[in-house]
Amino acid sequence: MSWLLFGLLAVLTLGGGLGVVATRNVVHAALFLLLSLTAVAGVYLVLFAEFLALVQILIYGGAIVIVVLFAVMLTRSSDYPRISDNRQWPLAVVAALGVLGVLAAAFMSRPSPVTRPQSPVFDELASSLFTRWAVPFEVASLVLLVALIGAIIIARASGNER
Amino acid sequence: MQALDQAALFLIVLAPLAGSLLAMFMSRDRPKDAWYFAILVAAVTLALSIYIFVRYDYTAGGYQLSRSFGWLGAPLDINLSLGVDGISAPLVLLNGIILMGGVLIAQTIKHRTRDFFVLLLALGAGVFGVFIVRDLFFLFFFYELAVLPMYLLIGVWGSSTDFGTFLRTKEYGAMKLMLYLVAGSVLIWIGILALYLEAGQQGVSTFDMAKLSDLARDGGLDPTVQRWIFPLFMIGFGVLAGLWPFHTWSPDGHVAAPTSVSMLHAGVLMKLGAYGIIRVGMDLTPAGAEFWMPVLIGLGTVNVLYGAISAMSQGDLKYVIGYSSVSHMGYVLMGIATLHPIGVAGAVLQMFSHGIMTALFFVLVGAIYDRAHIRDSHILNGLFKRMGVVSFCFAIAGLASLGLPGFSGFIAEFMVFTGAFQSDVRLGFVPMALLAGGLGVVGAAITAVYILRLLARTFFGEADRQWAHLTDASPVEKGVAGAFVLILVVVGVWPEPFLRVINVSVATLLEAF
Amino acid sequence: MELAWLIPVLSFIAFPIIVFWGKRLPGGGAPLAIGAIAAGFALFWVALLGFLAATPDTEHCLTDAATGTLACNFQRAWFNAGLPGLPDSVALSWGMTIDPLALAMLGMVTLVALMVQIYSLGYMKGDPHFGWYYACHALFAAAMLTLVLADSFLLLYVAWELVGACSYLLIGFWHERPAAREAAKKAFIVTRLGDVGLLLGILLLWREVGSFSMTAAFELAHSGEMSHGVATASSLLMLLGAMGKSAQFPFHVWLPDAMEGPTPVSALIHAATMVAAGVYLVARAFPIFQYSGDALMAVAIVGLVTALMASTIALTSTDLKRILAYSTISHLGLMMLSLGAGGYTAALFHLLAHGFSKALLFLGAGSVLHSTEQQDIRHMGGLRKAMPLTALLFSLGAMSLGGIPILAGFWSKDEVLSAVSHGLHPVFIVLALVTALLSALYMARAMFVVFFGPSPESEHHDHPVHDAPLAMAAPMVLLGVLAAGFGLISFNWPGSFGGIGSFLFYHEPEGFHFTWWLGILSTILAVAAFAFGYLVYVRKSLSLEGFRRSFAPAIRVVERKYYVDELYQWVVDRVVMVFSRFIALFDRAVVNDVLVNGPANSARRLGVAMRLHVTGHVYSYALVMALGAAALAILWWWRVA
Amino acid sequence: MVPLTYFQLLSAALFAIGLYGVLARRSAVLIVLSIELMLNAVNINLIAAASHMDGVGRFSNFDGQIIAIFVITIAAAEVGLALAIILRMYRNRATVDVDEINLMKW
Amino acid sequence: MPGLTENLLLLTPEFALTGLALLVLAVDLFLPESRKGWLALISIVGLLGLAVLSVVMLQGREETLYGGLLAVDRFALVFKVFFLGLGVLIILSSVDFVRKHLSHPGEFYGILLLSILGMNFMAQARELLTAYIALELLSFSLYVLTAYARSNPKSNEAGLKYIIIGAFSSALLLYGLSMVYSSLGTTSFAAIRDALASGAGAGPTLWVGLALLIVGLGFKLAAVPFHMWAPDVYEGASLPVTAYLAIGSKAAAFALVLRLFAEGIVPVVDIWSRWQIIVAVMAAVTMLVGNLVALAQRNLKRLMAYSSIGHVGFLLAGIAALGPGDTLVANGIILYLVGYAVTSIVVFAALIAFFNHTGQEEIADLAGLADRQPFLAAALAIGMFSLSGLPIFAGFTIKFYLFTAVARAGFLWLAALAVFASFISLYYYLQVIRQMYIQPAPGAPPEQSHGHAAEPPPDSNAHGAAPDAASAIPSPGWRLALVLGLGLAGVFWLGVYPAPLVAIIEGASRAILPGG
Repeated sequence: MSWLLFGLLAVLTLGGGLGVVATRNVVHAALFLLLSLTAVAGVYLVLFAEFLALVQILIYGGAIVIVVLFAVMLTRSSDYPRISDNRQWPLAVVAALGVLGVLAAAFMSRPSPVTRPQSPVFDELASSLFTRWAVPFEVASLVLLVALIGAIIIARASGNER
Repeated sequence: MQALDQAALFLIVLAPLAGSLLAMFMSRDRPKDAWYFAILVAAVTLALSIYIFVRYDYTAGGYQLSRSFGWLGAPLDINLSLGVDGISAPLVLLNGIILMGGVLIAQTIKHRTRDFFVLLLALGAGVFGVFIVRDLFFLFFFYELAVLPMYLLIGVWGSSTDFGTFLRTKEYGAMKLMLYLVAGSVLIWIGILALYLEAGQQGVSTFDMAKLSDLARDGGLDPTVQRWIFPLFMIGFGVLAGLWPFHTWSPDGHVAAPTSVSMLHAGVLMKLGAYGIIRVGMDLTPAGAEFWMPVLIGLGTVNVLYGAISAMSQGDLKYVIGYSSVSHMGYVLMGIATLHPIGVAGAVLQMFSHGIMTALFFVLVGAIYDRAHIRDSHILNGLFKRMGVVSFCFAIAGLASLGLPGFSGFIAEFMVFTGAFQSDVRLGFVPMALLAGGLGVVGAAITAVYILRLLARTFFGEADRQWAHLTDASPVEKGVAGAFVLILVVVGVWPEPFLRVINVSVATLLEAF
Repeated sequence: MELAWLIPVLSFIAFPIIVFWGKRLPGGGAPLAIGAIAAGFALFWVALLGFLAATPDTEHCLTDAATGTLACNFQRAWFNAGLPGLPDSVALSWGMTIDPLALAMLGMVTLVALMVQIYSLGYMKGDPHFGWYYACHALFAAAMLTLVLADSFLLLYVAWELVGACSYLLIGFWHERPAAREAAKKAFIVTRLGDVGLLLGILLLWREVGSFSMTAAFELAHSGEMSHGVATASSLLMLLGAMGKSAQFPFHVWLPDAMEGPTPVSALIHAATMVAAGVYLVARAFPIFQYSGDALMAVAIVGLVTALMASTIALTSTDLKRILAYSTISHLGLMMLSLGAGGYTAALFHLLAHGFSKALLFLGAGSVLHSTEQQDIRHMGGLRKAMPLTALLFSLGAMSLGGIPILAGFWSKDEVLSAVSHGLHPVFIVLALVTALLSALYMARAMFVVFFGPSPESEHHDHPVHDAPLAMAAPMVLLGVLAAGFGLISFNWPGSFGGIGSFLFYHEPEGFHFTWWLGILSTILAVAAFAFGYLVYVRKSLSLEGFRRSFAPAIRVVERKYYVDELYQWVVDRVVMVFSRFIALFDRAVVNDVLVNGPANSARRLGVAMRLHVTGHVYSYALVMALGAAALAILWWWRVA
Repeated sequence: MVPLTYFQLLSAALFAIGLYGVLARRSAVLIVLSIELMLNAVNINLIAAASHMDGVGRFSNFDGQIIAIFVITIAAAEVGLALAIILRMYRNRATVDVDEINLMKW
Repeated sequence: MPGLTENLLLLTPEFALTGLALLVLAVDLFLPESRKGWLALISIVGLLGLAVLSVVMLQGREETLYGGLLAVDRFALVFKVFFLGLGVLIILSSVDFVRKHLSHPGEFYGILLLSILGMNFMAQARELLTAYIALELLSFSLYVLTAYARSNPKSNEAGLKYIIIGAFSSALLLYGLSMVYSSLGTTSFAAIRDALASGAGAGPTLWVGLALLIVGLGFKLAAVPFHMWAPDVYEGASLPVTAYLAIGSKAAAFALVLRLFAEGIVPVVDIWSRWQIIVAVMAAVTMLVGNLVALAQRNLKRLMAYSSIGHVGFLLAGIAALGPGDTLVANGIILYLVGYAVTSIVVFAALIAFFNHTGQEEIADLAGLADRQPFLAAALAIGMFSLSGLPIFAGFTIKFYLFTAVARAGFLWLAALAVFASFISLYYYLQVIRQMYIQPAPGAPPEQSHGHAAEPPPDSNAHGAAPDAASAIPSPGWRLALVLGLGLAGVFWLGVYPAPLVAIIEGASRAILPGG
């Protein structure tokens, strides 16, 4: 059962990913991304990480893809379809395969632990996040703050430039 | 006295350095003040250098007036250790004299005068530093400090010359000089690091030259390693000493440099290289030195002949003197390479003598160039009629440079030859040394050829109409040139005050061989 | 006797004083120089008497084993090369040796210098650089006297170079004249070439002996402990120096040109004293030369070749001073020949006799030049009437050198010939006799043409030719007396004086020996030569035209001085300067532009090429990062696995 | 049960796909999307590892998930800022083609 | 279970810094346009206060917080003070620039302050995720600051390139992190060390993970081959930001790398000794590429970018030479960072002053600066000499110290190469000096070479007449002058007597290299 599910989700994840990097249409790419991300959420469920699956759907499937679509709309122009791969794509294939090879070899060189997937309960997760990981958590909030301020300043319509 | 003894060495570096820093804060608009200030500083250093030289007790030998200030502790063990011995004392004096002369001659600098003296004094401080420190780090520190101002001194106040077939701009001269010397210091630096490591292997992690020297003398340094390290010093310092084939920075640098910079450049800066070979190469890696000396003596010989032969066909007065410096530094290298007390002492004396002599040359060439705006010996003629004192002094400098007895150069060169002829006592390269000595003598004869040709062509005879406006040397120039001539003669007639100081330390140095 | 050190020192002191304050001194400083040398001459007598009174027991004096003569040594420390007390250090001293050789030279030099300086008062009168002239003279005298007195090879070399420098300064005294400039330069450079040999010889000796002291070297040679090869090598090298100074073939080219200097200078430096220094050097180092043997042979050959060559050129030269110059070269060659033959006393005797005679001749020539302002003998003639005193004295000198009996040159030349006939292969004596004949011939030619021959019609002197003024005449007279009578000291006179051979000898005191057949033969040759000259140049009863025509090519070779100058010029222009220019070009094109600029430019070009990897495309940055990441991961893994 | 290695290989493959996208695409927006794929690959790896931990440390099995939360946060911020810059770029230069975005090079 | 309040006191400076940043952002809202200068003042006073506070509070404390996530030790303190001081200098030198060339000064200073917070945490982090988040805080700030001059296409482009490559590299880094986590179950430096030492959990996943971490950090350091973004970003960013990038972000990244290596990898000698060579080669390539390519640059910022790549090579050589218990190398790295920062701040302050008045940033534009504004020229020349490693300036001492340390650790060849590379660098530094001192100012009569055959030229000393009023540059404002003065004093001080600083640094090194 889990094998079947995993196989299906893997196909969807990778397929979505390939769609993102292969399609000529940006909107399609965004939709492929959505597909892939959703499949990833499914993978999390297979791994019993329900909370993460939820976060994945909410943030990625919701927020990020919407932002992307907004951006695509805002920058939409007739030349989008024309844009596809650049001249170095064969090298890119080599690099990607190379990295994949290294990673796969590293992963496969070690026997997989024979443990069942397990997952913490929500409150354990939460208390860890706010105690042990309190500092990174707060710093991450500052990162968001910076990104927010930055995005506003940079993207805002110009007018008062000196 | 006691207090001055304690502080003399520190002061002699500090005075020009502080002078340089203070001069930075002087007004740009009052160039005369900067000159007076520089004279004051130079006079102080000259007085100190004379004091140090006189104070050096040649009966006791060794390092004297020593002080040490802690700088960085173990495992680097870098200290500002100061001390003079019989080899450095004359060179300190030389620098005091040349610096004073250079500052005086710089009277003619009208453009950014203050900056000029800032740099010139820094240069002087660097040179003093190299001669008096007893620590590899600081030796290297001051060595680079002496090189650094040269770029701007030449680049800003120098002159560009079009030789028809080729152009030598001051930018080129300055850049080449700087890069060349720093390239040499790359090797030195690597050598210092290697030496530090090797000493560290023996449990003596230090940059202190006294300790390293003791270690080397006790056989603590692996001879094989020394053989690898010495060439680094030989070439690295050799670059500054004008070692063939790493000499071309020197004539081109002279051609571009203003008068007082040329004086310091040929007068003392080139001596740093030879001093470095003695002080660092021979003292700290004796086994390496012994192994490589046949090469050095060969290169020194090439220097002598190559420089002299090149000088023969030069038209520009500064090129003539520049190549002649290359040739004369060859005697220094040759003398060092004899590893014989007389030869090495001769080399040290030659450093002093050549320093004064070549500074004198540049004073005179500068005086001519300031007035005629040309240095081409094929075009200048009959200067004797217009510039009697300049020409007279030039003739004397020329005679001194061709090794005429009665001038210091003779004593030095003769000692170098003597050393070369005897150096087989210690080493197995008799034919080499004999040949070197023999060719060295030939080189002196070639010197006669180009110097006399120059005198005949440029100074004697009737002057063209276009030189009718030339005036003789200014009082300052006369004074400086006269003082230099006097030194040349005094040392040439009575070298003992110098030699007794030099001998004692050379003997100590050569104990390691 | 110890006061002899004052002899050069006085003149040394005079030099800077005249240079710096000459203009303010009375007489432009000339009296100071003359006073110094006069005092030197006086002190010479003091030293001579002191020496004659000395015995081997006297302090500082002992009988030198190598030379067999009494020698007195005085030393003052100069400087130490190397730390005193170490085995390979050397202590150098200002030292003087007073022995017969030194004394003989001392007397000749002080006397001739004094004469010439007095003479110059008249000759150089009104010259703008009068003071400088005397300063140089003072310096020269000092250096020459130091050379003569030196007890170490090093000090000798010092003085040797200094006299060369003075010669340079004095030849180039009238530096406005290009010829004088060139001649001065040539003189210095050519002698300097020889000096290379001298210095090397000295150094080689030092290497063997471990000291620059002459005595030590001689003792080593005398004791036979010196390596034979070193002795030969160093004496040959020193011979080079001597050849340069004494203008021996092939270094003779500078001396004729040196006649561009003021004539008194020629008389002093280029006739009597400095050029004799080479002969003096060989004589001084005689123990080593003799020890070597081969070197002595070389000396003889050099002397003979030079003597022959120079005398032929003298015959064809038309410049009065140059005739004298070649004559000097020739006679110096004879002295060398004599030394080579072992005729030590003869050589030195000839040196002295020639010195006086030649100085006289030059002063006479100077007198002629001074009043006629003419050097070419073809434009002279019949001056006997206008300047009788000069004519008389000049003839005296010429006949003395030509070997007319009773005059000094006759005796000394006979001594030389005698030595040659005893010491060397018969070929040498034959050729020496030829030289003697030629010598008489050219002397006769000069004398007869200038003073006794017909006055050239075309020449009309704008100002009357006059005889020498007193300042010039007096020295000439004194020298004339010596030229005439100096030979008399060679005899064993009754009393304690045993002739010069008992005073100035090598190993064994020599009596006066006169080889009758040689004496007669040479007398015949000399007289015949003068008679021939008289017939040709005065009587014009003989004509040389036929001879000239039939030997035209050979004569042209001689007239062109055997093309030695041309050869030198060719070597300098086509070899030395070309080589020098090549080296200079090499320095710029190869050492600088290729080896220095090359790496610098390559580095810059490498930088320019390398910067292209930053393409500006963000994806290529990412690509390189990805490849780098893969590579790093592989390496990282590989190193630890 | 699906072994950990399979999840890891899935993550590696997704990572490689994202990597390819970054290297090969010309649209800046698509490059940003590809980076998101890579970050997702990271998260798969983290969560898979976290779920398969055999209790090395007390919190160990949580940490992967917590890290993944941070990654998602950062990724979101990244997308936002990157798109803002792209937008500004588009306004100024009317292009999002990275081939044309090379005013500065060498 | 440690709570949120655990040792909260020890993080006071960080909280205060956050507060300061928020204060600046808030005050900005209420300040009229003409009073924005106050923001800089508030920031500077705040930073100085924080520096004092940090020293007073944390002096001598050696603590580990949050189960090994954060360290409060001498090392962190030294870097904290360093970053705070750097912030002061950067803000001081930005004020004029911001007023003239940028809008939104409040946000500019606020983000700058937040980035300092990020740097502080980077120096303190003992765990990969904490380090990563801190690094992202810094990175995001820098992305924003780089793209801050939004109407400038170069600035846009730099921001875009920076964030894309930055995100890409952080993906690589995170993947490495995830691999480390998957093999160890934890991401603290200590755990990595233990795993390497014991072999438990160690394996290819860990090796590759660590390698990818290094890639991510290598990007931050701009080490070859992860350096290509740097020139573009340096060129596109505003000058004060470029300065900040060159000095601050580099120093923070090295602080992180130093702690990661010193605490996580170096103690396991047998593994580290095999990896050293890789880092060493990377260092070698970095110094060569940086210095060689710099030879071909014309833009001053780009030149500084390549130059800083070269310096990273030297610093990486130090990293490669790290050894357990050997504080000399660590000292060398930290000293080098300080010396490099002091020197660079002089160079950049001078460039900012120049740019403020001329708007130029090509090397050729500096022509004749020595006549147009001698003080700036002198400061810039001293900075250049110092960067090239010539004595009496900081550059010489720090290079000598670092290279000696590297050689002593057994990497003589690397030290030799570094010496050689810094020799190459001299050429382009001299080119800058040449422009300022030797080339005539624009408008000044060109100097002719003195031909031998030509007419006698005018007196050689008469050239370079006083520049006309148009080309003269007024002296820098008091803020920049203050920065320059402080920087120059530092440059000389470090060049002549660095011993006190070395003593402080020694303490920092001991904190991360136990047993030293």
